[in-house]
Amino acid sequence: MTAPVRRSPLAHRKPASAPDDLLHLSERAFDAKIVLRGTPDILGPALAEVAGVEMPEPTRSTTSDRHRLLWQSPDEFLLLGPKDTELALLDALQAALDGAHVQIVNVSDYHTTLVLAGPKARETLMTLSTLDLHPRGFTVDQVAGTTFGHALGWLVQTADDEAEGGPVFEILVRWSHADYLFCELTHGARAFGMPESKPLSGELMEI
Amino acid sequence: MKRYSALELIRQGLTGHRGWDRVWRKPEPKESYDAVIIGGGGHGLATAYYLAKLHGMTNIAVIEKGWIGGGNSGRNTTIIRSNYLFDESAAIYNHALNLWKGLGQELNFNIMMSHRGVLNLAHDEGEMRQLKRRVEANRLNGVDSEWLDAKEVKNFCPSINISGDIRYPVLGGTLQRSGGVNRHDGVVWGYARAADAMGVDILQQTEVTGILTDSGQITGVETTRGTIRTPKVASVTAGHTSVMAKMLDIRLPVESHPLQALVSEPIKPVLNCVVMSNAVHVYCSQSDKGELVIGAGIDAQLSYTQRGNLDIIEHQMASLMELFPIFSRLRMMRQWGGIVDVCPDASPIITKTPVKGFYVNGGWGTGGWKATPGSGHVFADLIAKDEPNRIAAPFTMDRFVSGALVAEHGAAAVAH
Amino acid sequence: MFVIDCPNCGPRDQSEFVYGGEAHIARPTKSEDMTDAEWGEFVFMRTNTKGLFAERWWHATGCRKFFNMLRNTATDEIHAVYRIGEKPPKVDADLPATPAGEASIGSGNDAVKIMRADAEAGS
Amino acid sequence: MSGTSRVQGRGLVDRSRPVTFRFDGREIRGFEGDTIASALLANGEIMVGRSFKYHRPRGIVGAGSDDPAAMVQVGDDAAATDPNVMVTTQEIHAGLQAGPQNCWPSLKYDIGVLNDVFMRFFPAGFYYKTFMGSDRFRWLNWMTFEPLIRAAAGLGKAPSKPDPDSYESVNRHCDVLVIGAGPAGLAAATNAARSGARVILVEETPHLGGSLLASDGDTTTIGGKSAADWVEAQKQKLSENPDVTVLTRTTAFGYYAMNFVGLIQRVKDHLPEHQRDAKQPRQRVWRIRAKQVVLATGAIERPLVFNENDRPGIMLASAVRTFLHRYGVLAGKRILIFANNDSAWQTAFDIRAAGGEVAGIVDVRRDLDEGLALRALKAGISVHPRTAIVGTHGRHRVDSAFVAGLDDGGNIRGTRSRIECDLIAVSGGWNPNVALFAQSRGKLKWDEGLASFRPGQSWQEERSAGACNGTLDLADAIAEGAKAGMEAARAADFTVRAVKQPAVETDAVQTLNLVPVWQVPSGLPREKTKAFVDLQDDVKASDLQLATEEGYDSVEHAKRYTTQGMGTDQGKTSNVNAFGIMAEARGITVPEVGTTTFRQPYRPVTIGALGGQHVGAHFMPRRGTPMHDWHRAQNAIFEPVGDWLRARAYPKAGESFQAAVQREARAARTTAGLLDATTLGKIDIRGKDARTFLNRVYTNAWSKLAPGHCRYGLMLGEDGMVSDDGVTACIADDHFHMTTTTGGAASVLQKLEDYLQTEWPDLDVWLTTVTEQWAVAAICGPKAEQIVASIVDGIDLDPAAFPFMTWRDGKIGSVPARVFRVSFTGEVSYEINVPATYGHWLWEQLIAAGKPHGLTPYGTEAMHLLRAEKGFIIVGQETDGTVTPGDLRMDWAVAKKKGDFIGKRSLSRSDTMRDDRKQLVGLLTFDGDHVPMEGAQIIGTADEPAPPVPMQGHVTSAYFSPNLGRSIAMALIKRGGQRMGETVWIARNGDKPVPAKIVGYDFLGDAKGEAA
Repeated sequence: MTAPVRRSPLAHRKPASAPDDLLHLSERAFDAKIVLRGTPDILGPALAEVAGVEMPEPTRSTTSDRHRLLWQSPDEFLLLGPKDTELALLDALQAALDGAHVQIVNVSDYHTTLVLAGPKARETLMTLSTLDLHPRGFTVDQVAGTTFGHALGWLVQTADDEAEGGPVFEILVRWSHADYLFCELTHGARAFGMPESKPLSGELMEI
Repeated sequence: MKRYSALELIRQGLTGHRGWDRVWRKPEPKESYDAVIIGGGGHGLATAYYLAKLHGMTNIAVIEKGWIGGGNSGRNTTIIRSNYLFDESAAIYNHALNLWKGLGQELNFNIMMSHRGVLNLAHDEGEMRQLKRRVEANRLNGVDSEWLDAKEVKNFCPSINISGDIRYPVLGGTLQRSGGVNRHDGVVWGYARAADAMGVDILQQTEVTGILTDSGQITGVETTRGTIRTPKVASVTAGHTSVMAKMLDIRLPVESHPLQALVSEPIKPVLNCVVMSNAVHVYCSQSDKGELVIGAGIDAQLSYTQRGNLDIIEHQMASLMELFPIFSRLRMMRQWGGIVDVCPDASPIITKTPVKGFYVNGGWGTGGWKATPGSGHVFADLIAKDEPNRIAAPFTMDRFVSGALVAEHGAAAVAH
Repeated sequence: MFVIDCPNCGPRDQSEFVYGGEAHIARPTKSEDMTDAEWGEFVFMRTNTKGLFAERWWHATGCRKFFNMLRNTATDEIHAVYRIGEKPPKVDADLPATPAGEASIGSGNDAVKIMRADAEAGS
Repeated sequence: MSGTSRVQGRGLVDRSRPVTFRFDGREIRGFEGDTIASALLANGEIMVGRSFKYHRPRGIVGAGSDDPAAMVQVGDDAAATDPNVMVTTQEIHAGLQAGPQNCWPSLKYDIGVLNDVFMRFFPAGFYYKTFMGSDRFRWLNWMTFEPLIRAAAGLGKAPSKPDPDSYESVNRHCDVLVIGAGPAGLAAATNAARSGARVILVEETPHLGGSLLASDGDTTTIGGKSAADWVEAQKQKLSENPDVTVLTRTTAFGYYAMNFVGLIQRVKDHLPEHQRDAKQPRQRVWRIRAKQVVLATGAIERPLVFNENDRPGIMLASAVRTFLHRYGVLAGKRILIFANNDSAWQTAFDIRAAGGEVAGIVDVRRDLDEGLALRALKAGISVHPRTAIVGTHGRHRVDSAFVAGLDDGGNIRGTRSRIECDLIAVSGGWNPNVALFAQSRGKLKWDEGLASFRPGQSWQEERSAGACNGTLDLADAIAEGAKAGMEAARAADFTVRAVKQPAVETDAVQTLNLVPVWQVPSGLPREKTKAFVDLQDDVKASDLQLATEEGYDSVEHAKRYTTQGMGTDQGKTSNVNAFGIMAEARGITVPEVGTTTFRQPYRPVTIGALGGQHVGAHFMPRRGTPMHDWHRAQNAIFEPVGDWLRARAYPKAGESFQAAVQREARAARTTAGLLDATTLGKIDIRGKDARTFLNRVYTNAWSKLAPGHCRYGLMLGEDGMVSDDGVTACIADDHFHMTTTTGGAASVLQKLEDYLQTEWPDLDVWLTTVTEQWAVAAICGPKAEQIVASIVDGIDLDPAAFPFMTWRDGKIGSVPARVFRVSFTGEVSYEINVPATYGHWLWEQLIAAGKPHGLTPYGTEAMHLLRAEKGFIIVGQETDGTVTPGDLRMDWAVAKKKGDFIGKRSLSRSDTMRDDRKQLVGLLTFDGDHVPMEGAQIIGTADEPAPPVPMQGHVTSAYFSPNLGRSIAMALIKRGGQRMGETVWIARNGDKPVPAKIVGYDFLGDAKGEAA
């Protein structure tokens, strides 16, 4: 048996950039991701203790040194942490919430994270997203579960326009939509000089 | 009624076309009728025509709130086929198809019935299985239907893309050669003219505002042009079936949704048949004028606005590009929406009701147009005899009590 | 496309939502005591209202919560959004003016309505 | 000829940049900035095509997107040719090729003109009256004539190869969307933008300025600046504001619900091939969500309807001005004006000022404005009041007009006289361009002064300003635009202070004094009058009158009967005239006639652009599992299953698909088989009421399932029909792991959330989808245990310790794995779940570990075969939405005593209780080599009688079983469960039906003996 190898959904894609730092697109795989179902009053103390994050307001996210906590619904939150910490987080959270009416689910492998950074990030996203992504409409730490063309994902803005290389958006996208979304984003950014990636295709479909 | 013919056209052409009769009269409502049909669409007018022609009921009125043919009759993509799966549906739709065949001549009005063939495409194993099942069921029911593999599909319809590298490749399809398209206005006007000639009053711009009963028996209708006495009221108001039924506090298993369609600019002939695909959500034909007539999907929400959303159209056009990449540079010229009454089993309701003398014909979903003559024919029978005939019987309301649905939406494309 | 004001996520494009059908149809708790007709009423019969209509939506891509909405199905005007379990709020809506449910303005039916010559804008 | 009609010093064309293009096979020269129309006119040409029905010559009538009929085919490339391109909007560029359409053999000599010769026999709707066949000549029906008519109809030709260009759609939100960049629109945009609002300004043409570009810039000042300078200043203001987006060559095509407006931007169509940026789409759809909309779409001049008014050379008066001022082209050498209002007189004055010749002003009105008359006199223009054009002459271009006086009753009096001219500039007044307003579902209002419709009552968050609101006066239009812009900004929650609007000084005619004339009398009988209303579809006034007389008097009936307004221009110039003619024919007023519906799109939109980027490889996501690359590398044959692509079989080199399936299925029972089962839906269920919840959503009982154990469940709809199935594992007392079918994953989760949130909010249960968290490899067969044992740690695989329908947590290397001892084949089977990122690695480990044992990967086809051998159903194959658990003879999966569950009550309705329902059975054909077709119908006789043939059911699944060495099938057959051993026949597309015996459907169990 060979040593375990984790492979991300976009292992076959290289980070892509448009000239002049207009845009960078890359995958950040293997973040620890834990879904927490429960009410904020129950989850709050545990998350503060385990991850050092406060409960976010609706449609916002909060951060600590190592973690980000995304609001997903009034009783659903997604905790992000560094690679390979999911089992430890799971244990710690389960311990902290033992007996409470909560659900704690490891979804680290369900999503991968696409990072879209640069002055053209908004315009690129707007080829796929119906959200109001103008700086007045979408701000740092804001969160939205939405569609990107035919892909589903969670969008969070992690840096604003003033930040170096910013603004930065991260999209959590499910495994099977990741290649589609990566290619759609490069396609949408063609005008800025982004090299276009074509979705994998060509499977034999005929007998 | 002056008969229409090429000779008459020439004769009139020489005298300035001043001798044509009115297609239908513009009568004042009578005080009473033997039956009142609410809804001057194809189904309503066909019902009136067959009531007059086959049952001798000529003292009847068709009441239309706007102009005849202005509802779904004037908004559909006129696809005619009868290749339905279940015996009950095959019977009524094939009955309609047989009536379509000679209808232009019968009505002395060219309805432009074009039996150019209807292709239903299969894009995965589940659909193949389902469509092959349908072909066999059709064949045994005497409905013309055959299975084509992908190459045969291409031979029949050369403009279609059967390449293997599209998202949902065409694996084959069914062909009903006797299926096709016709001219919706022609049908409506043809039935109206023929019914009118037999004495049927067509009351346009007349809205039914109430339905009158006495001890559970229909006695008349209130309209914007006064009260009309009648022992029988038949609602044939596709899109508004529930609204009519509500006047008598009757609830129906019907929901009304927007269904959109569009046409392209006219171009020279490029598509020779009707192509339908469920998996890719496209149906398309080319009109005699040269426009591509394209049906879009149903909007999910209930709505009576005859308006749908643009994203439905956008997805439809992307889908069309899968099957017909050569249509990409053509342009959408006009889009519109209708209201379809959808029943849980995607089959119609042709029924008596708890109110004696009140009959309902509706719930045809997206399948109404192709059934027009058959629907009118059996509904007339029901109204005249107060009993559904063999073809109509499976479509009464009883099935929503017993559970004997005619589930025509077909198998869900689910597999392990 | 509608913009639907999700009670949890705020206004979002309709493409994020799944339509959930007529609201306030409670599932019978004693179905075994019901007649076939009564059960059929629950499973199949709908009011299919033209006019102010209470319906359910599911914010499929967002908070995954069902909620209720009051919409005028004759005009598609959205009047209120409220949570599951709540009663529909009273709204002051331009309800269908005729039995057939034609709104005086905004309906898609025979969309181009002409104002009477003596009418003034805003009236 | 080039340049002969150019007027020095006028127009926006760049005279330093000549452009040569081809029209109808000839080289034509123009300048950058010209449209095909302006370049042709500059070269003295005006005829560009043939009409739809009568193939009559058609020329340039308008100067913009309102032109009714001047369309050409652009490009001769089989892939990139464009039919029905308007010459008035297509800018010229080097390499452009355009040609006439709908004519053969050539534009000038067209055989289709025969229709014209026999016009009198082809009135409106003639085709409804013939081609029906007769009793004697049935073949003389529509099917005989249709091909001829289809070939004659249509305008341009579709490409014959796929489109090489790309398209995209983008989304934008804004506070104020201003549509139209004429004077009102510019004022609206600049004034809205002052507030800080996000503004998008949309202009259909390449330049901002609108009607100001179609007027003499020297005679009008705005705020002390020349009109051109004022436009430039506004443009500057807008470009300096980062919150303003200005889109030119962009048409707002559709106004939808809730201020959603679709725009179509023509990005590259105006550029020569070598200047087209490959990174840009050809066209782009902008999907705009605007808080507020300002409509400043201007007005469209309407022509006059008079005898022989369709000859090339009869043009809108405003178009003549536009060609003159915008393109520096005098459209004719000797121009006659024909009008019923003041505005057309400006055309005469402008022609004179440009040094052109005016053949006279023919005006139907009796009382003319004295000031205007004086100006005409000074300019040396002869004026013919109370006069009408009653006919025209000229073969491919008008060469003279016949005029006659009118009496007080509006009838022709006296004799006709002839006026020579090569262009007639007509004006019947102005129609506010209310298309978008009407699309927004606003209510129109009849304006007596304009004799046209204008916005009455708004429905959406929108306001109209300028000419589209009926405000033709320039100063008023600018003030109205400014006000609309500020109001819109305020309505979008911005503050903006009113400022003084610029003063306007102009010599231009600002009055209208319109006397409506819907059809100019010709003094001829109706049938001899060729007065066209809709030039594209050849609708004459007499057609509308005939329609009315025949009873097609509703405006929609008349439209459909005559095809009035149903062309590509949707009747932009012609509809109001048509309504007027109908009103006269019916003896009622125009508002009583009403209008037809203004439908989206305002102007035709490229189908490819509507599809946007979501076409071809981008059409829909191709969902693959973590093992997908491995399957691809093995040259697997795939099949679409919902959004997923699943490996269907893995044929080896030279092996047929069928042989591969047989090999795979055999291996799964003789050695070991490996299936990628990742796509199954998975839901994590947790909460103290989880068991209650499962009891209510599944048909069977869940109260006693112990942790570590699994159970199969059926899910129904409330109608009692099977809707999904799957295995659910008890992880802990309050914790379950549910699996669903691949296709049902999303709908099951939605349904469960629905019941939980809306029916049973009292239950303490949480649901989270984990479908893609886990990669699943299902290994089965006699060697499965050995193979799994070689790689899994921490699980005792002994069947006693790890029995069927249980699960265990273990490890593979250091990777946590959850192994389910469930089976979809009947063999000993392990479904190994690992976190998805390890899926590919796990698969490789299994392949390597299994190699010595003959482990064979199998696809979905063998999976289907294997489960059929064991008699397991597939929802969607054995079921079709009409099948109950009883029909499947799976009553064992229905707990009758546990209380209510979804669909339970429906199982006891009269129809679901019938004893003659179709039931699932096994079928063994007498000939074991014959595999029935899936979907084949079951009949009761050895020979197929004539239709209708009573059908007893159908074959749901059929395979050749390598393990039984014969064919097996499952079928739904009437009363099947009570008919074991009976013979039925399977119909075969008219071939002799095949006999088969009804047996149980577990071919490895109860039916094994039968199959042997």
